Amino acid sequence: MKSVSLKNIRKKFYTIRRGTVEALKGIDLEIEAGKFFVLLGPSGCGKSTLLNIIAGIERPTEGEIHFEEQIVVSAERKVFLSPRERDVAMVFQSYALYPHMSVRENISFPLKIAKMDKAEISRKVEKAAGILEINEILEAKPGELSGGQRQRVALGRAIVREPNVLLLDEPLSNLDAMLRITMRSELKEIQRELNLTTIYVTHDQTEAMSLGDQIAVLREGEVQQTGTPYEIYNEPENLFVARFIGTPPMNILDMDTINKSRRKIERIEKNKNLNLIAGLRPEDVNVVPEDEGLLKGNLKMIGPIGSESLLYLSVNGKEIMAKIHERTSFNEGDSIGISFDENKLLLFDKEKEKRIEE
Amino acid sequence: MLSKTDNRLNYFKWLLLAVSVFLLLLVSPNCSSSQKQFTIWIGGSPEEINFWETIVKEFEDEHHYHLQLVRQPTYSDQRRQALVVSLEARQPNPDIFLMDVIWIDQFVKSGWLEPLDNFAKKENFLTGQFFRKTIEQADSYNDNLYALPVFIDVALLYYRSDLLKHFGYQNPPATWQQLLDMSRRIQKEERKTDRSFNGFVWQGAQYEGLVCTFLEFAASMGGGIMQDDSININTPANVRALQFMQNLIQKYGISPENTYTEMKEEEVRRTFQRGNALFERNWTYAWQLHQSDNSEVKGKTGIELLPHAPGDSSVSALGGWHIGISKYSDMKDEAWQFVKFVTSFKIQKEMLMRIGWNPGRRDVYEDEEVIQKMPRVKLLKEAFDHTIARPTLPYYPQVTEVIQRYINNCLAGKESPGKALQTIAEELKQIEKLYEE
Amino acid sequence: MREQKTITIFKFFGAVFLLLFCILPFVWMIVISLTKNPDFFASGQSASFTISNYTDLLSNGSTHLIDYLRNSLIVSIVSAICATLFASFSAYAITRLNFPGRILIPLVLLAFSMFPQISIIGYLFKLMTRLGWINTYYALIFPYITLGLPLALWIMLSYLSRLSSELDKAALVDGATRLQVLLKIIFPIALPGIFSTFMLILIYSFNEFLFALMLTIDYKARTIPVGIALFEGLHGQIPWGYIMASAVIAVVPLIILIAFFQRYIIQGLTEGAVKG
Amino acid sequence: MRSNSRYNLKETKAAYWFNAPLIITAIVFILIPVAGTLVTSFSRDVTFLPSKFLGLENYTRMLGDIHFWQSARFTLFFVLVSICLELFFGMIFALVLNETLPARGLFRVAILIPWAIPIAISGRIWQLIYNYEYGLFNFFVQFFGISDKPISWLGSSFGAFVSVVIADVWKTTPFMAIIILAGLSTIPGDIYKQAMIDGTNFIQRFFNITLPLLRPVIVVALLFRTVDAIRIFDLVYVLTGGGPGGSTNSLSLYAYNYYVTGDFGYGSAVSVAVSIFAALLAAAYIKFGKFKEAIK
Repeated sequence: MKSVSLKNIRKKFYTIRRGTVEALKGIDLEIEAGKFFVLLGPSGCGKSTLLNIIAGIERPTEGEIHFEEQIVVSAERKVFLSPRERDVAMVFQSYALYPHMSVRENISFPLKIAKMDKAEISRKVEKAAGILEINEILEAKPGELSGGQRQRVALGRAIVREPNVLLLDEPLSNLDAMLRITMRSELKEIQRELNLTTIYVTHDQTEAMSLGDQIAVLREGEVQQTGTPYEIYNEPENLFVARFIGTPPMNILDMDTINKSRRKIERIEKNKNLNLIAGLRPEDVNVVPEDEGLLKGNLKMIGPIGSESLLYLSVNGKEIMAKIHERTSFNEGDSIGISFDENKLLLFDKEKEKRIEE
Repeated sequence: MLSKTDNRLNYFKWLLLAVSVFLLLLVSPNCSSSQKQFTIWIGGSPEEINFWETIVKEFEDEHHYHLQLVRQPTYSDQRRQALVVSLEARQPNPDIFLMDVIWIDQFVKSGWLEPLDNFAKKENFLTGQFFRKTIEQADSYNDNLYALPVFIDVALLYYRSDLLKHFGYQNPPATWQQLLDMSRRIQKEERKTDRSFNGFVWQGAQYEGLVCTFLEFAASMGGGIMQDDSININTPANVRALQFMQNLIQKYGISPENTYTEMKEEEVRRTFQRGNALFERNWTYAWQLHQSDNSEVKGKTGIELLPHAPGDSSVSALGGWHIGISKYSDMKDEAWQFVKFVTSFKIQKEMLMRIGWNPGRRDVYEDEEVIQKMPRVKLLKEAFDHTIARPTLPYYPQVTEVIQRYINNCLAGKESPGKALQTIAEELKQIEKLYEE
Repeated sequence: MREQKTITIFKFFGAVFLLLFCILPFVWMIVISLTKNPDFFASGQSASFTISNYTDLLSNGSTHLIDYLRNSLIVSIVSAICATLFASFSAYAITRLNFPGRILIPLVLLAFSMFPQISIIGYLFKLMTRLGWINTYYALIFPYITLGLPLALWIMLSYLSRLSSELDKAALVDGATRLQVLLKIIFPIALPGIFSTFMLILIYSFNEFLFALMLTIDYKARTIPVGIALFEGLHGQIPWGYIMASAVIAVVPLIILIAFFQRYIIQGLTEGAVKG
Repeated sequence: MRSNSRYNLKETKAAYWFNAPLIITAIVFILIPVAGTLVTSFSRDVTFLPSKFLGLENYTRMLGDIHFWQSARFTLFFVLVSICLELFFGMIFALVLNETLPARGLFRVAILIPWAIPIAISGRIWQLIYNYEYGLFNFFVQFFGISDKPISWLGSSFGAFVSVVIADVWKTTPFMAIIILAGLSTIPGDIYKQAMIDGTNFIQRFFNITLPLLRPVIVVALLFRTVDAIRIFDLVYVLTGGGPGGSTNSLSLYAYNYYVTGDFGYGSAVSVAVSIFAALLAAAYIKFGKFKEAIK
């Protein structure tokens, strides 16, 4: 299992309409061996392109990639290893199973190409099938399988080769919600069991939080932040990450809506002379009777989502969301008060949108 | 692409167009076929067609009918197929058409030709003027007259008089052996300067012309195809003749390789006319063209009867075109006027003088002016006494197809003359059995 | 790296070979049609390019080239229109209505299309003679329609089966008759399909030779392929200049059609074959 | 007819109104002529003789006629050779067209030209190209010094066969290329990427992925081409007229020759043989090519 390091990866596309588009603007990432690394970002942020570059299907315009110390691709030094030489495996969103081959032939195909002897191949295929519990459907054709089964076969074909790096491009997005959750845990389990260096691309932040040992948030070809799920959630580096992570998204409050509790803000504003903007997670908002709250507002709508419920509040024209566990004693239309613990407040510089520490 | 409304608008335009075109068509064929058309089909080399255009113009001035000339392909096989299709379909056009001598029998027996007797009797038209043998052999059946010879044709030996003189020969070869010796010697010399020079060019491609050349070689060596109106082709004389033809190409090489692939009348004439040949076997029409200005052999060409084997006499296949009136013609009287016009003395003489076609009428050959202006007429008259007709059978197309195929195969060196003639004999016997009543 | 190079080399040589393979005879035809002596290769004379071949052909009425071209265009356009209409009507019925023999019709038609023309022309010639249609446009239009029907039906079937049937259910609910539904809703949407079917049948009818050879006699109905196959030049030594010039005249309308509508044609071909 | 319960009368009536034009023309102009030809083939139908019922005599004559077998042999060889070549070149052209090329429109028009030009006309062009004295091929032959003497292309029976095949391949390779191109476009791009990941090179990708997935399209295209190639007539009529010694006489041309020399009976018999020949080859195809699976 090899670590992967990306140095200043840039990728320029020439499109007729928009001229040269820079899909990746200098990516630097370190992925430790055996770790489950997630590339998270909205669609069109270049995460799939980056994955293809790591896999060797596409070439970077600039920059280098190393597996451990071996240079895998370097635009400057004209080095380019084919996917076969990099010994990477990949699972596509569309699973990309060979429709004319049975499941067994699909899984054993890469081994056959690598000219492994027959006994070795069938042994490995049986082992992979065992891990993914797809022994009974080995002789079936992809056309006859369900979504989940096809996904497992694609995974089987990837892990059977014990590759240096396992690459997954939104493999679960075609499954229905229930199946997605079970597959998530299975995927995590298999990754840990085989200690595979895995790079997983997704736009679903809950998936990223639950699967990733490390997460890198991307936006328009730039890394916004890399860190553990905890760091990403609790210490977002900028407004984009803060808003992108967490459902429902963090409330953003400008200074006049929260003038009451200015002590902390005053201190920071004074010694850094920046104008600030504040972010508050819906679960940190407590709804209290009108007169006790720091802010006044009214409760517009209540949306129960299972064990919790979402409260849509409006505070002098601005909409704020709160997430509470137990049922609320207020009902729609009441005027309420809002109070929150001051150090749960996250402060950001308005222009550069960077988070500010004490 | 198209917005909703013009899409629909565009669509109705389409529908309207389709309906109108369809209606237009319903009308057009009817109106054009209502007024009768007076048409004649003419084929042959482009020069021939141009000459026919002048004759038709003359006829129109004299009789002020509007006669439309329709151009047919050069080669007779395709002309024949077009005629069979139109007559089988009982088409009113063509009203008049030219027929090769070998078609007449099938056309008569298929009931496609209008008997000319009642026209002839009505205007006591004398057939005495024409060569009696041709009228009897080709144009009449159960003593009814169905066609008249417009021009008859024989094959002659064209030779390069300058080259023969240059190499010390006083007169052209009388026997095939002499022709062979002269050709081999002169061809070797000439090839030093002109690589594509050939000794003797003649029609060997797989088409009707090949049957004529084979008949000439065979008859001039004592052979032939018909023996008292049944086919007898596998004779020793014929084998000798075919062997000689094959040797000209494969053994002695004095005839080019494309003799059996591309050599038809026009290709043979052009090769000789370009100065690439010593001897040429071709019909009489070639003489006129060899004398034209852009011909390399102008003034250097002589003509003579075809050579023959010692002890036998020179023979030429009887060619030529006969004119007949279609049974389904809608303008038979006008058609008869044109037939009379074309076979009149004046036109036949003009035809001979202008493009060198030999009339079917004997009196033109005895005309003073003709003899004085064209001394070769004497030779032609003599040639017409040495002609041999191809078999007159209604199923001649099947017969000729077999003969052409195997003779050509043999010329290409794929079969021995003996075996080729034996296969032809067997197949012709089968065909005879099929089509005899 | 090595593999990428081999692919680009294959792509380059393949493209050049493709162009040469398709264009060379076509260009050679145009070259010969413009030269006074077509044997300039062998006889070494200068090619002396001139357009006299064309002027002679067009001025000399007895070649009837323009009549042949007119006949070809009329016959193929009309039979293309009719074949497309007939096929669209029955494709609509097959994809939208439920009736006995619904699957039978396309399959039987496919089987009919397997019959070689020669087995049809024999008796068809006698039939046309009895009808008195020989040497008229009918003799060609109706056979060309039937020749085109199988392909037309297959293309229209694949087009119409892709249009969801809710469309015309809604229209029926609004009170339209089936014919109105067909003309007002289905046809406008399936117009690209209709157009590519029309183009294909037009080209196939323009190419047909055997029926034209046997069912037409002279310039009144004969089509251009037969005209050129039997054409032996005007005058002069070697007829190839004229024959190639007449070929160019015949081919020009086709080239224009392809240049403008190649997208439809290719679409039609793929629909027809991939679905077929 | 099954019980009317499944089909309501109104809809069936409407359906047959819509289908009427197609059915009528198909019956009148295909079924009746084919049936007529079949009936004529059992009688002596000659222009210069009264017609007479012959029963199977035409067919026994045909089976004994060596020219018939020569035409059949030529037609079969022609079909097999030209189809293999068309498939080979069609595949190459399809792969080339599939790669994104500059001026894509130009290539698509170029490839349509041979298919659109009527074969009777392109036959004349090829006739000139094969001409013994001043043809293009003989010019190349002498120019590149392949042989000092011009090759008589249309003269020898083998030369004529090769000439006909080349002309036909030139005409129909575009059709095959377009069909295969359509087949290629149905293969999703991800599968090729996956194959790259699995370590295949260009050739392995072609044989393991492209070819197997193209099989159904190729089977259908070959079936259509086979049926089309069997009825070859115009190319042979124009280019070689049956060739030296009838060596390139196709079955259709052989039957046509009897039609136009006035023997409709025998001509019809040969035409019936051509149809049976086509049906047999098509049936063999369907069984061999696992056609049903291809249709699914």
